[in-house]
Amino acid sequence: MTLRVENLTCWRGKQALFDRLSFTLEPKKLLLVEGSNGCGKTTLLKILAGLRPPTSGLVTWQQTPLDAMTEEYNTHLKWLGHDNGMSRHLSVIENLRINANLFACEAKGIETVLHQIGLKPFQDTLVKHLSAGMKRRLALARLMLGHSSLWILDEPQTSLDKAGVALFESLTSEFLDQGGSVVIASHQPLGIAPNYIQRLNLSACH
Amino acid sequence: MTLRVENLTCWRGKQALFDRLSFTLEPKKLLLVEGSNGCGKTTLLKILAGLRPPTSGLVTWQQTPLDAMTEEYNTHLKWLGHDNGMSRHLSVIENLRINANLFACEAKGIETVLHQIGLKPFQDTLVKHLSAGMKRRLALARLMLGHSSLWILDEPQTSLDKAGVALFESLTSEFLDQGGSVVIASHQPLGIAPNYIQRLNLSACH
Amino acid sequence: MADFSFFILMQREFKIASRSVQQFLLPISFFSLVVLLFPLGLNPSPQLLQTIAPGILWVAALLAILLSLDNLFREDYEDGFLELLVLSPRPLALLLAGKVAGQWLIIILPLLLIASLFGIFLGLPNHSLGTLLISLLIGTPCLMLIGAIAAALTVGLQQSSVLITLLLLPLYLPVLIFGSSAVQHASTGLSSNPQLYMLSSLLILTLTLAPLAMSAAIKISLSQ
Amino acid sequence: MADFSFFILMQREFKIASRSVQQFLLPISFFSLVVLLFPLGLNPSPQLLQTIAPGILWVAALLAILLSLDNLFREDYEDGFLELLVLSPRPLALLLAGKVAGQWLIIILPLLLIASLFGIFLGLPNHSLGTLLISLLIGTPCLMLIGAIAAALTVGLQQSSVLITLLLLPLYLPVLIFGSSAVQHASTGLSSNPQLYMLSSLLILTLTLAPLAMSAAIKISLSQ
Amino acid sequence: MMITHYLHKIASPAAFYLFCGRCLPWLIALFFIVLALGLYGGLVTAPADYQQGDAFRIIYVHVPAAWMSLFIYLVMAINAAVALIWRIKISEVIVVSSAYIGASFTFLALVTGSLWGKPMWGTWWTWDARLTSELVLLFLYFSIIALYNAYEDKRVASKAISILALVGVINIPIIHYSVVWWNTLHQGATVTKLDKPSIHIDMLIPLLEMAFAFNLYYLISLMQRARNEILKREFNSLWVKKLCQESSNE
Ligand code: HEM
Ligand SMILES: Nc1ncnc2c1ncn2[C@@H]1O[C@H](COP(=O)(O)OP(=O)(O)OP(=O)(O)O)[C@@H](O)[C@H]1O
Ligand SMILES: Nc1ncnc2c1ncn2[C@@H]1O[C@H](COP(=O)(O)OP(=O)(O)OP(=O)(O)O)[C@@H](O)[C@H]1O
Ligand SMILES: [Mg+2]
Ligand SMILES: [Mg+2]
Repeated sequence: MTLRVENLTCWRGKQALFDRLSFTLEPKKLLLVEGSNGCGKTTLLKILAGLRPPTSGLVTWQQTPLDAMTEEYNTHLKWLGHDNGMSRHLSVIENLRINANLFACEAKGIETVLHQIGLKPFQDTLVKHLSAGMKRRLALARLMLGHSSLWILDEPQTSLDKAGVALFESLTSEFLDQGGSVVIASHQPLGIAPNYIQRLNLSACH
Repeated sequence: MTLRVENLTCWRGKQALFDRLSFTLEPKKLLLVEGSNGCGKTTLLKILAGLRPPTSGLVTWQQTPLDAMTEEYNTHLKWLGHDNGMSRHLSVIENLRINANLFACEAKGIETVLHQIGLKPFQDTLVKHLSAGMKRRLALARLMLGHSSLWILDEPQTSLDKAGVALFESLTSEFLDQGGSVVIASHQPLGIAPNYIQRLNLSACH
Repeated sequence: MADFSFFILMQREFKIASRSVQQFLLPISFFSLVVLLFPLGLNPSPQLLQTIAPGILWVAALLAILLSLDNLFREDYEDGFLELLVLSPRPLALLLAGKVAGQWLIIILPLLLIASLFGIFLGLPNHSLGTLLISLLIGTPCLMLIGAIAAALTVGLQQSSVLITLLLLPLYLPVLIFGSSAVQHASTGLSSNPQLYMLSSLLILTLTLAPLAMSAAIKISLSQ
Repeated sequence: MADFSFFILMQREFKIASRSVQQFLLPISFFSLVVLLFPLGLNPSPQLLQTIAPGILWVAALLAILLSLDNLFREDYEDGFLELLVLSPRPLALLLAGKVAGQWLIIILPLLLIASLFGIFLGLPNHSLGTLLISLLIGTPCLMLIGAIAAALTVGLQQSSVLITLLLLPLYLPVLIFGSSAVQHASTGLSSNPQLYMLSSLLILTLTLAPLAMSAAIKISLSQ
Repeated sequence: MMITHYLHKIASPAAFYLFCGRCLPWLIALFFIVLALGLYGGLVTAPADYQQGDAFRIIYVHVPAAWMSLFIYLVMAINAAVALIWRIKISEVIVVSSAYIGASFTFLALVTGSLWGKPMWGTWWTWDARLTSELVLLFLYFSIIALYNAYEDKRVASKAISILALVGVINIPIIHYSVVWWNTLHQGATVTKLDKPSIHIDMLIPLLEMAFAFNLYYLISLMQRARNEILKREFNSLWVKKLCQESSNE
């Protein structure tokens, strides 16, 4: 269950975002991607998730290159981008049900997840009627559905209140404990035991 | 230049977000609106900006109720919402020019503002090609154009890197020094001298 | 796992549609708009109206579907749901096919109802009404599927609606020509079977190829 | 301060449009689609075609404008720009009027060109071609302005494109009737002045009232 | 200033609610009396038409319904203006409540008209100006109802439909004068000609009675709908709570 990156290079327009980047992410490790605005964190995360092809270089998961096993890789992966991926016109619980279906998880976990994330009283509210932070909580709920071994999260703490951030951190710690790997791009301090954390500063590549 | 709120009540659906809220915001003061996700911060800010009518209660600016002097009030106000208000299909500098026109500020300030905010090298990039944090920086640039006496900002630090947050804080301090008033809704710690700050905890109203 | 995938997004479309009756009003409202504009804009004699009725009905159906395509993937793109689809372990082609099928089912029933109603009002002879319905039933899935490819290719682009129209103009012509000439033949008493066969073979072709094309197009659109 | 306001958003529309040639293609492409579909869908005789040409051209122009309305305020709503407009010290009605005027200018020139081209193709007599252009020149601003009210009322709602069509179906009727009957009268040799006068008075009415209605509608839509 | 102040006072939701409550029984009684008179006059005493025989009697439903469809729209538009300019809550409520009733009358006019058209013109439907524009009026009512339902917040919704109702007013003269401007199959003004109605007095009186009855019906159902709507909107105000208490005490 190792994510390995070799000589990854990405150009956007006429400028290299990162050049010959290599690292390995073992289970029980969290890769914290840091760097100033616009240095390429989101781009890197998308490449790691297989959403974008890199300009050159290789990403492998358990020794297999990503593009050779997309659907297999997807069973292990949970992704959280800048956007939440929830339909405005569906209710909280409907969104979660569809997500459970989409990622082939058992639907019975949904109730407990809703409870944990603090959206139980809002389970029948349409997503467009949620506040910014409640939407982000809902997106986090996706991570807790079913099993996975790799989380890739882009600024997960956005809009969350203090309780929300604490909840997120405890979830992540638990996931790491159980042998998961996590990639996070973030500007905010992360309350997770330092022995899990492996840092990558993208600004340094320039 | 005083913003006064009297007995403000707001219902969303069948639930009161806040009930008979009253406060006064003097110049050189920053009102930090806090509270858990979904407690009504954004709603309060929209009411203060005159974007929504309250269910009942009164907001006055210099003793005049808001709905009696919208355009006059707008000359004093700068608003930054969850969204940035920048067109995806225009470049950074074009967006700023339009904003300067819209709020009747001199266009010559734009160059310096761009420099200060760190987007000078990207002035001809289309906004859709900016990263999340760069977009937020651009939205902040709006505040620096022209003169105003009241800023209403909804989670301004979203997506900003550390340098961005520091920049924002120094801007705000400077604005306060010059006699401005600020309303901020935020979950993040705010590095501004405590003697400016006046707190409002919305969760407490429930 | 694949067997169930088709129904996930189909069910989702139904859920979203059931939120507002308006979704079901789309074909009715746009179709009525186009069909009503003609008698009013042309001020024609009943006879003239009867002659051009098949064409009007088919063009109106085509435009109604075209209109719905512009929004097919837009919201899903903007709220990040398309990324989730691509990252789901289920086959993307099937998921998307389910979505399009759902949209089609939502549109088709009201469309058929209103088309037959207007058919009667416009003075279409009774025996060609059946042909109208059958040709719409075979032709509209083609229109939806071909349109969905164009929508997938242009998702996230500025001015996607223009691009869609441009892309589709040549692709839609065969369907329109076979469809409306089927109805015309029927109303002049000729057999409309040749046209209906052609439509059916077009349908089979698009049914097999469109889902694959769509999924490739979505992946490309997202990777920029 | 008010004097300059009108041009701010107008200029912005031009800037955005100049980013991609496609913006100018919108009216042409959709208009051509509709106008081409008819001869193909109807399979009519040249004579028949000539009779229905005014109606087809007017309906196509109407639909092309309708199509562009769906996106008139959508992006501005989604990226928060509409909030800025409402909060600007300049008069909202003038700002919005400028935006609509910009859109109209972008659309109208290619539309007039292509309409006269198609008018010739469809066999419209030369003397009625002028009436067609004049009626479009007076009628399309009405359509844009009335449509902009509908777009402003539905901004931010689910299924806004359906709602817009539904709202505009009754509102566009008068313009269409006067516009196409002006061309029809001209091509049968009658005077089309009465219709053109009616259109002009409709234009004056909408020019004075629509900006106010639009700005009220935008404020209402944003306040929910 | 005085006038608007006064308006605000009598148009307060509570006062309006109570006022309607008191009027309703009387109005209902009056409605049944006038309806009975009109029906008797129309179906029994009026002579059969020398051309159309008894088929013409559908006039007693068709014409009042068609008039109502236009009249209700005007009421709506006026209230829409009042609601937008003076922000009077009752007017907002009247606009919404009228839309449903107006749509029903328009539908009735269309159905009775086409029932009448079959024996008269030999067809259920033709695309002439009056028929089409009446159909378009139906769509106008539909669009107002659809827009109202699309908004979550009903106070915002009423403002939105007020704007739409005002914009739609241009259609009313077009429907009314369509028979003048275009030569159509449909009857020109028969009753509403001011100088000398071209209709027999025995036919005319029941027609006017029916028209009055239809107006009463509109008023009654408007009041009932408005009362419901007011209760829904003011559910957390003091007077509604008091009302609930009183009714539960009884
Ligand atoms: C679907 C078919 C029809 C529709 C939509 C329709 C619609 C209308 C409308 C809207 C009016 C009110 C006009 C106004 O007050 O400005 C009206 C009035 C009237 N209609 Fe019809 N009509 C239909 C069929 C017929 C038929 C078949 C007849 C009989 C030949 C008829 C006879 C009349 C008469 C006598 C009036 C009263 C005219 C007046 O004095 O104002 N209608 N109709
Ligand atoms: N458009 C809407 N329609 C109905 N209810 C809404 C709407 N937007 C928000 N709400 C509700 O209003 C409440 C307050 O929302 P608001 O956005 O003001 O919260 P907030 O304090 O800004 O939260 P956050 O910290 O998450 O941004 C929430 O309970 C939400 O469910
Ligand atoms: N769609 C795009 N097309 C072209 N260039 C882009 C696009 N999106 C981003 N870029 C460019 O790529 C660079 C990296 O963007 P990216 O979104 O990866 O930054 P980031 O590190 O996530 O920044 P942030 O902290 O602000 O989210 C930026 O310089 C940006 O200008
Ligand atoms: Mg980023
Ligand atoms: Mg908020």
